[in-house]
Amino acid sequence: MPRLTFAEATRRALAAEMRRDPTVWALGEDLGRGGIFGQYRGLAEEFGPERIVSTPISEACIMGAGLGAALVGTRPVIEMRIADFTLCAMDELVSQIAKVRYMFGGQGRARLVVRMPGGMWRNSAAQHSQCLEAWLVHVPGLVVAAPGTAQDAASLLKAAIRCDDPVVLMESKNLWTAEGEVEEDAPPAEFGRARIARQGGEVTVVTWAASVPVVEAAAERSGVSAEVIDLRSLWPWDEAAVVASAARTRRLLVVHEAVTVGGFGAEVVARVIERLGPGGLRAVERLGAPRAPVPFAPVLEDAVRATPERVAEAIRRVAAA
Amino acid sequence: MPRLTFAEATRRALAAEMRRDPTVWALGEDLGRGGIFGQYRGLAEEFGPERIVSTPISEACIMGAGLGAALVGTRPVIEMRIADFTLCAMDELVSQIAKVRYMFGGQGRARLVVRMPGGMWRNSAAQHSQCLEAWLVHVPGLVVAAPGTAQDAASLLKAAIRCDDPVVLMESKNLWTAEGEVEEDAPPAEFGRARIARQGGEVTVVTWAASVPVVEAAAERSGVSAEVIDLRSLWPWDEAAVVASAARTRRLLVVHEAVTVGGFGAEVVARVIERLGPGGLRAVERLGAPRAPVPFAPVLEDAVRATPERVAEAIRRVAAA
Amino acid sequence: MGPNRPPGGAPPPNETARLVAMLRLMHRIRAFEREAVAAMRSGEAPGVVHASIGQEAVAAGVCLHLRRTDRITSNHRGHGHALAKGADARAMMLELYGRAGGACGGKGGSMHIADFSVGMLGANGVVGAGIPIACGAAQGLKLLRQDAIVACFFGDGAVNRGPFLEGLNWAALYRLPVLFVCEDNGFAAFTRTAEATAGAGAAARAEAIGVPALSVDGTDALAVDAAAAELVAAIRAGGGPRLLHARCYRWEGHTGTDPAAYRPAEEVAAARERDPIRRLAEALAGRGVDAGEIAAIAAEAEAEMRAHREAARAAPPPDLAAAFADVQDIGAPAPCRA
Amino acid sequence: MGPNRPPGGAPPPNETARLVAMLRLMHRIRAFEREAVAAMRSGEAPGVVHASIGQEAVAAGVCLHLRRTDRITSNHRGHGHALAKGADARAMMLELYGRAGGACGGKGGSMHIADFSVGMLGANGVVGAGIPIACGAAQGLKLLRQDAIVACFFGDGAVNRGPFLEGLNWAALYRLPVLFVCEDNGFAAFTRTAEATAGAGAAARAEAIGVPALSVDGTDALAVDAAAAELVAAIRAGGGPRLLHARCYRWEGHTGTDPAAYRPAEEVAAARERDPIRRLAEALAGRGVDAGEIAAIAAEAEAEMRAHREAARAAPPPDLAAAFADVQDIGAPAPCRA
Ligand SMILES: Cc1ncc(C[n+]2csc(CCOP(=O)(O)OP(=O)(O)O)c2C)c(N)n1
Ligand SMILES: Cc1ncc(C[n+]2csc(CCOP(=O)(O)OP(=O)(O)O)c2C)c(N)n1
Ligand SMILES: [Mg+2]
Ligand SMILES: [Mg+2]
Repeated sequence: MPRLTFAEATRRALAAEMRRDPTVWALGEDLGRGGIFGQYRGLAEEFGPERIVSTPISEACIMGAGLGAALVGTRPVIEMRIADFTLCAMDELVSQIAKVRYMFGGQGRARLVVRMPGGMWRNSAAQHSQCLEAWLVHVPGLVVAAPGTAQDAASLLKAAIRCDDPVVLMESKNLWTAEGEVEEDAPPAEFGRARIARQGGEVTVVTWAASVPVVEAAAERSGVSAEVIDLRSLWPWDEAAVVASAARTRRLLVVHEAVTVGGFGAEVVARVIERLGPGGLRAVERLGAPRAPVPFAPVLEDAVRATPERVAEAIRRVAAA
Repeated sequence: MPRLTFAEATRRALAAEMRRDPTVWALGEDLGRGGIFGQYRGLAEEFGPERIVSTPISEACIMGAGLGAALVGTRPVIEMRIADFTLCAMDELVSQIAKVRYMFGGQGRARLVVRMPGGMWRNSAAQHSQCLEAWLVHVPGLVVAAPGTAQDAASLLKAAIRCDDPVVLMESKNLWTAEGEVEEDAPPAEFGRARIARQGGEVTVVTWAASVPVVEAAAERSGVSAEVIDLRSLWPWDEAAVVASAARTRRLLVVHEAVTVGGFGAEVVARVIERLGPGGLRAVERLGAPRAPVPFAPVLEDAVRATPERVAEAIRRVAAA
Repeated sequence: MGPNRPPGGAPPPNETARLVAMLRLMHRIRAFEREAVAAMRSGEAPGVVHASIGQEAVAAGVCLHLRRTDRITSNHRGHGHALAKGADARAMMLELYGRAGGACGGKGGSMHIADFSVGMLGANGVVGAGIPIACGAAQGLKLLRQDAIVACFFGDGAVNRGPFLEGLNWAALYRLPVLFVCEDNGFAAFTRTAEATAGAGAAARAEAIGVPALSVDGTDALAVDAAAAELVAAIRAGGGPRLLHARCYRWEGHTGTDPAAYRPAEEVAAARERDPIRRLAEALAGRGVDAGEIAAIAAEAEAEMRAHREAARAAPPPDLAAAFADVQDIGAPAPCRA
Repeated sequence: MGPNRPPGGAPPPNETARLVAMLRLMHRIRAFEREAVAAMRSGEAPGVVHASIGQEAVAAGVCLHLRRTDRITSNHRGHGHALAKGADARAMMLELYGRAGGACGGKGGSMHIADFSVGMLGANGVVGAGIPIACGAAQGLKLLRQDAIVACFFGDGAVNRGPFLEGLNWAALYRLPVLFVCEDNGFAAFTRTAEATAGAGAAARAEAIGVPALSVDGTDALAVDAAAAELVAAIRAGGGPRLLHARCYRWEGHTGTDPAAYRPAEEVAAARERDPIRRLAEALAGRGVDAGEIAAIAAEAEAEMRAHREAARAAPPPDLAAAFADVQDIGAPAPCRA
């Protein structure tokens, strides 16, 4: 299996899907130049400017046009460039795309993918570093996935493109250049199925997206037998896998890059407690960002993120509780 | 004390604040005609069109202009008409208003109020019924309040106007015409202080906004000694009051109108568990909407909302667990 | 006068038949909305209803130039657009009543009427939201090599929202087959167009963004018909998007319960004087159409819509399971407890 | 030629002094950005830097007509705007380095430079976001009866985003004292203006929305100066908003690390030939300013910015507590564990 970066793995997956299905196309700013992370490199040359559409800086229209194109039978891949810019297209995503099938009584479907490169990335500061997956999980109608490995970046993209529901892919900016082994012919991923990234018996650590490698490294160094679960998709999410592991370890830690308050970690904790009963666990903790914007300076950015040290410490704390 | 509707209570509160402070003004669509719920009635006549500004249908500019006006020293009250339309102004709220003070190192402050009439309202269907408070609690920089009584509607609005942080008021459309006793000279409310709406010893029920009267009625009919806590503000929220009550009853139910998955109820549950330890509780449940858009037909709308019957049943279920 | 009709002189017979069809459509729209408003006011139908009474010539004049395979997007005031595109009036009335068999199964209501089977891609509760959707639909059709166009209806209020700029620029850039129709009825809710819209208005804005535009008296059915013919022909010829700015007036309040006290009675009376239906009927009479035929058209439309309303009254509510259906396939919600 | 300067003939002496100040400012902007780009490329400064080298005449030509009490909003390419409005260059450089004493305490970085003490209300990482903010600032100043105006800088890319329409319409409706400045440097990131913008461009759009506009060669300092003078005077006279469309070219890539391979070398060379600084210097020489003085201005600017960079290199990082400060007063975050 070749080792590929996340960018290259998704580039190939998209190309393969576009070859397979002529109704698949992509739209977003600067896609003709390969996209800003190289995840569209060479695609305009292969598929032409009608299927790799470079758009003006018009996020609302990028999102809304994607919906319109889906309603007439194409499968658009909507590129938001940076997840934060989705804030300029929220009505289109939440009140249009997510609701169209339901409010029209099943007449139309938004078969489309929204790619949102999110999270911290080399001191990009407050307006280019947000993690808003918790918002989208809260929105009925959306499927939400968040790959943490290069293989999943490709397999979840394939699954998203073939899915008959609108799928939001939370791609992590910090992972674009990370490498992993990728089986290119792997079948599309199955939404709602987690990956046990590391087996262990003392603590269950649930995580996703850019936090996956951070947690894996932290688990390694923690000295604790931690089971690391990479959720891969957040809606639906693999409740069964998490509940089974937590029932065994009786200790649950959720780690994510997003702000802890109101983050998806709260849902995981609440749900596991509802399923196991409060007596089913001995210790619970969430480790995310403080309720502060992301600052620019490297030392400040480090102060607000879940570094491997902080994660390792939290694993030990939960294991000891 | 006079009995006033929520609309009239907030109308008087806003008028009083505008008399008190000439830098307070309001902007939004159709405000000159009193706003669509009458909550601005007569104010244009008293304060003129420069302080009660009727705007075009330009939500992004309403929100962004509110910020600009705050940065030069006024205190705008930004009216979103219907909370769902905030989706058209999310960048302005989340990436601008919430972050401006932080990312400019404290140089500027967004002293402003965003009024978002939200939730279900007489079969308004999917695009006019959303409850998105969980999103805003997740956003650093914002204070979030959600009045459940006419008195709080007035006192929280006053507090919001005088606050030096940006405050989002989740006003419930369903409550505009509800009445309550209102002491007009009451001091501004204190953010982060809950109200014990009903005392009880068997179950702690946490709720806010339009669910407050629903839960009060349900507690009455449940036959259970339920303690009802009206949070009043969601960020900050009165963790101490909730934890104290739950430590006593050892049973926690959170009821809200928003979708359960990813709702603010998850945060309440997660936090109480973190504070008390899983062993501190015997039973936990969240009651919100299913993860579905809000449908139009009355019978369908009723099928997805937390009716007093459903709440009463949940109270009994948690009490019995 | 559009390219399809010689300027002046007696129209060809099939032309008259076409205009009679237009009159019938306008009557049907008005009769539908009269019933809808009455249903809402009486409390029979839940939610709000936005009537386009007085504006019927715009929907009819545009949609009669569309084919079944063409698409439209609409706004909150969309009954007329839907009917003009061929949507099932009975299913629409059932929808307004929130009943089983409604156009959207009772889940949409007046503001979310759609009938995909005739290319009606949906009304919309968010001002301006249909504009990007129309652009994307046109782009998708082009990609699929389908020879169809998209008409996009919105009000004067929408021209002050961002999506108007983004969508028109988009359509012009990609030369998409979109007819933007700005129905300028003088008000956005309680605010006059002129109080909210700086500059020379929708058509001037469109031209500046590279979308050629025409302005017409939207209460003059023949004028709308002619302008629509011209613009649709240009679009079908591959000329890219066009905008039609149709000045009109809404006779009713913003919603069925708005008394519209913000406008002088004389203004409303004057607008009613320019009734697009009466004027089209007069024009047809002038062209020799029989007065009895004209009267029958009105009566039939009224009878049809009365019958739909009866049917709606009698229809059962939707099955409760519908509340949890059609959200999504993957990760669909579990129904609520009892 | 603007209203303040007679067309042709020797300029008044104070006028020459003013233009010398403009030249100095342009040199300072360029020198600052040369250091900034070098700092970023060498890895000394974190994050990204967007340089406006080649566009200095726009920032300088506009801001020299502003008073300290006037305000500006800016975009991601905002160093020049900030310096021209009088922001502290050293604090800015420290900010780019993410050091204590930076303009925003190290929390903003290049894309979020602000200096409220001189009316610089902030750069912005979101294209077009400064437009509504500028409108509101002007509205607030008007409400406070403060006699000040707001200049709002944005790029050609911003004219395709909704806030451009919403903001210009807003400013025109309320006759707000805003000067919109569209710095059209030929590209939005890797996309040419013409590939993304349909119709006749920013000025035509503004006019259609009711905002009078002027287009100028933005690499001609004297032309920018004259146009800005005229527009600012009209705004101060209560005439409502204006737009200045300044055509220019960015010499560097979109960011400091973009090789900008998407444009032919000859095109870049031709743009460099039209260097606004060299041309202003030549004009001043023609007006009798001493060549030595002109050379000294450049040298001083370079020395100043080198010194700031030295200072930034030497400055300590911000205190970690800053990461948790200035979020909000009510419900402020607790610092992270270790
Ligand atoms: C984004 C958004 N803002 C506000 C509203 C509330 N609203 C519904 S209809 C309407 C007026 C629309 O006016 P116009 O576009 O002229 O259409 P008309 O009602 O006149 O047909 C308003 C403000 C909305 N639905 N969506
Ligand atoms: C809403 C939004 N979309 C996309 C971006 C990414 N982006 C940053 S700068 C830029 C190009 C802006 O072009 P222009 O406005 O012409 O300014 P210039 O960079 O040429 O000075 C883009 C697309 C952004 N910051 N904000
Ligand atoms: Mg209108
Ligand atoms: Mg540019």
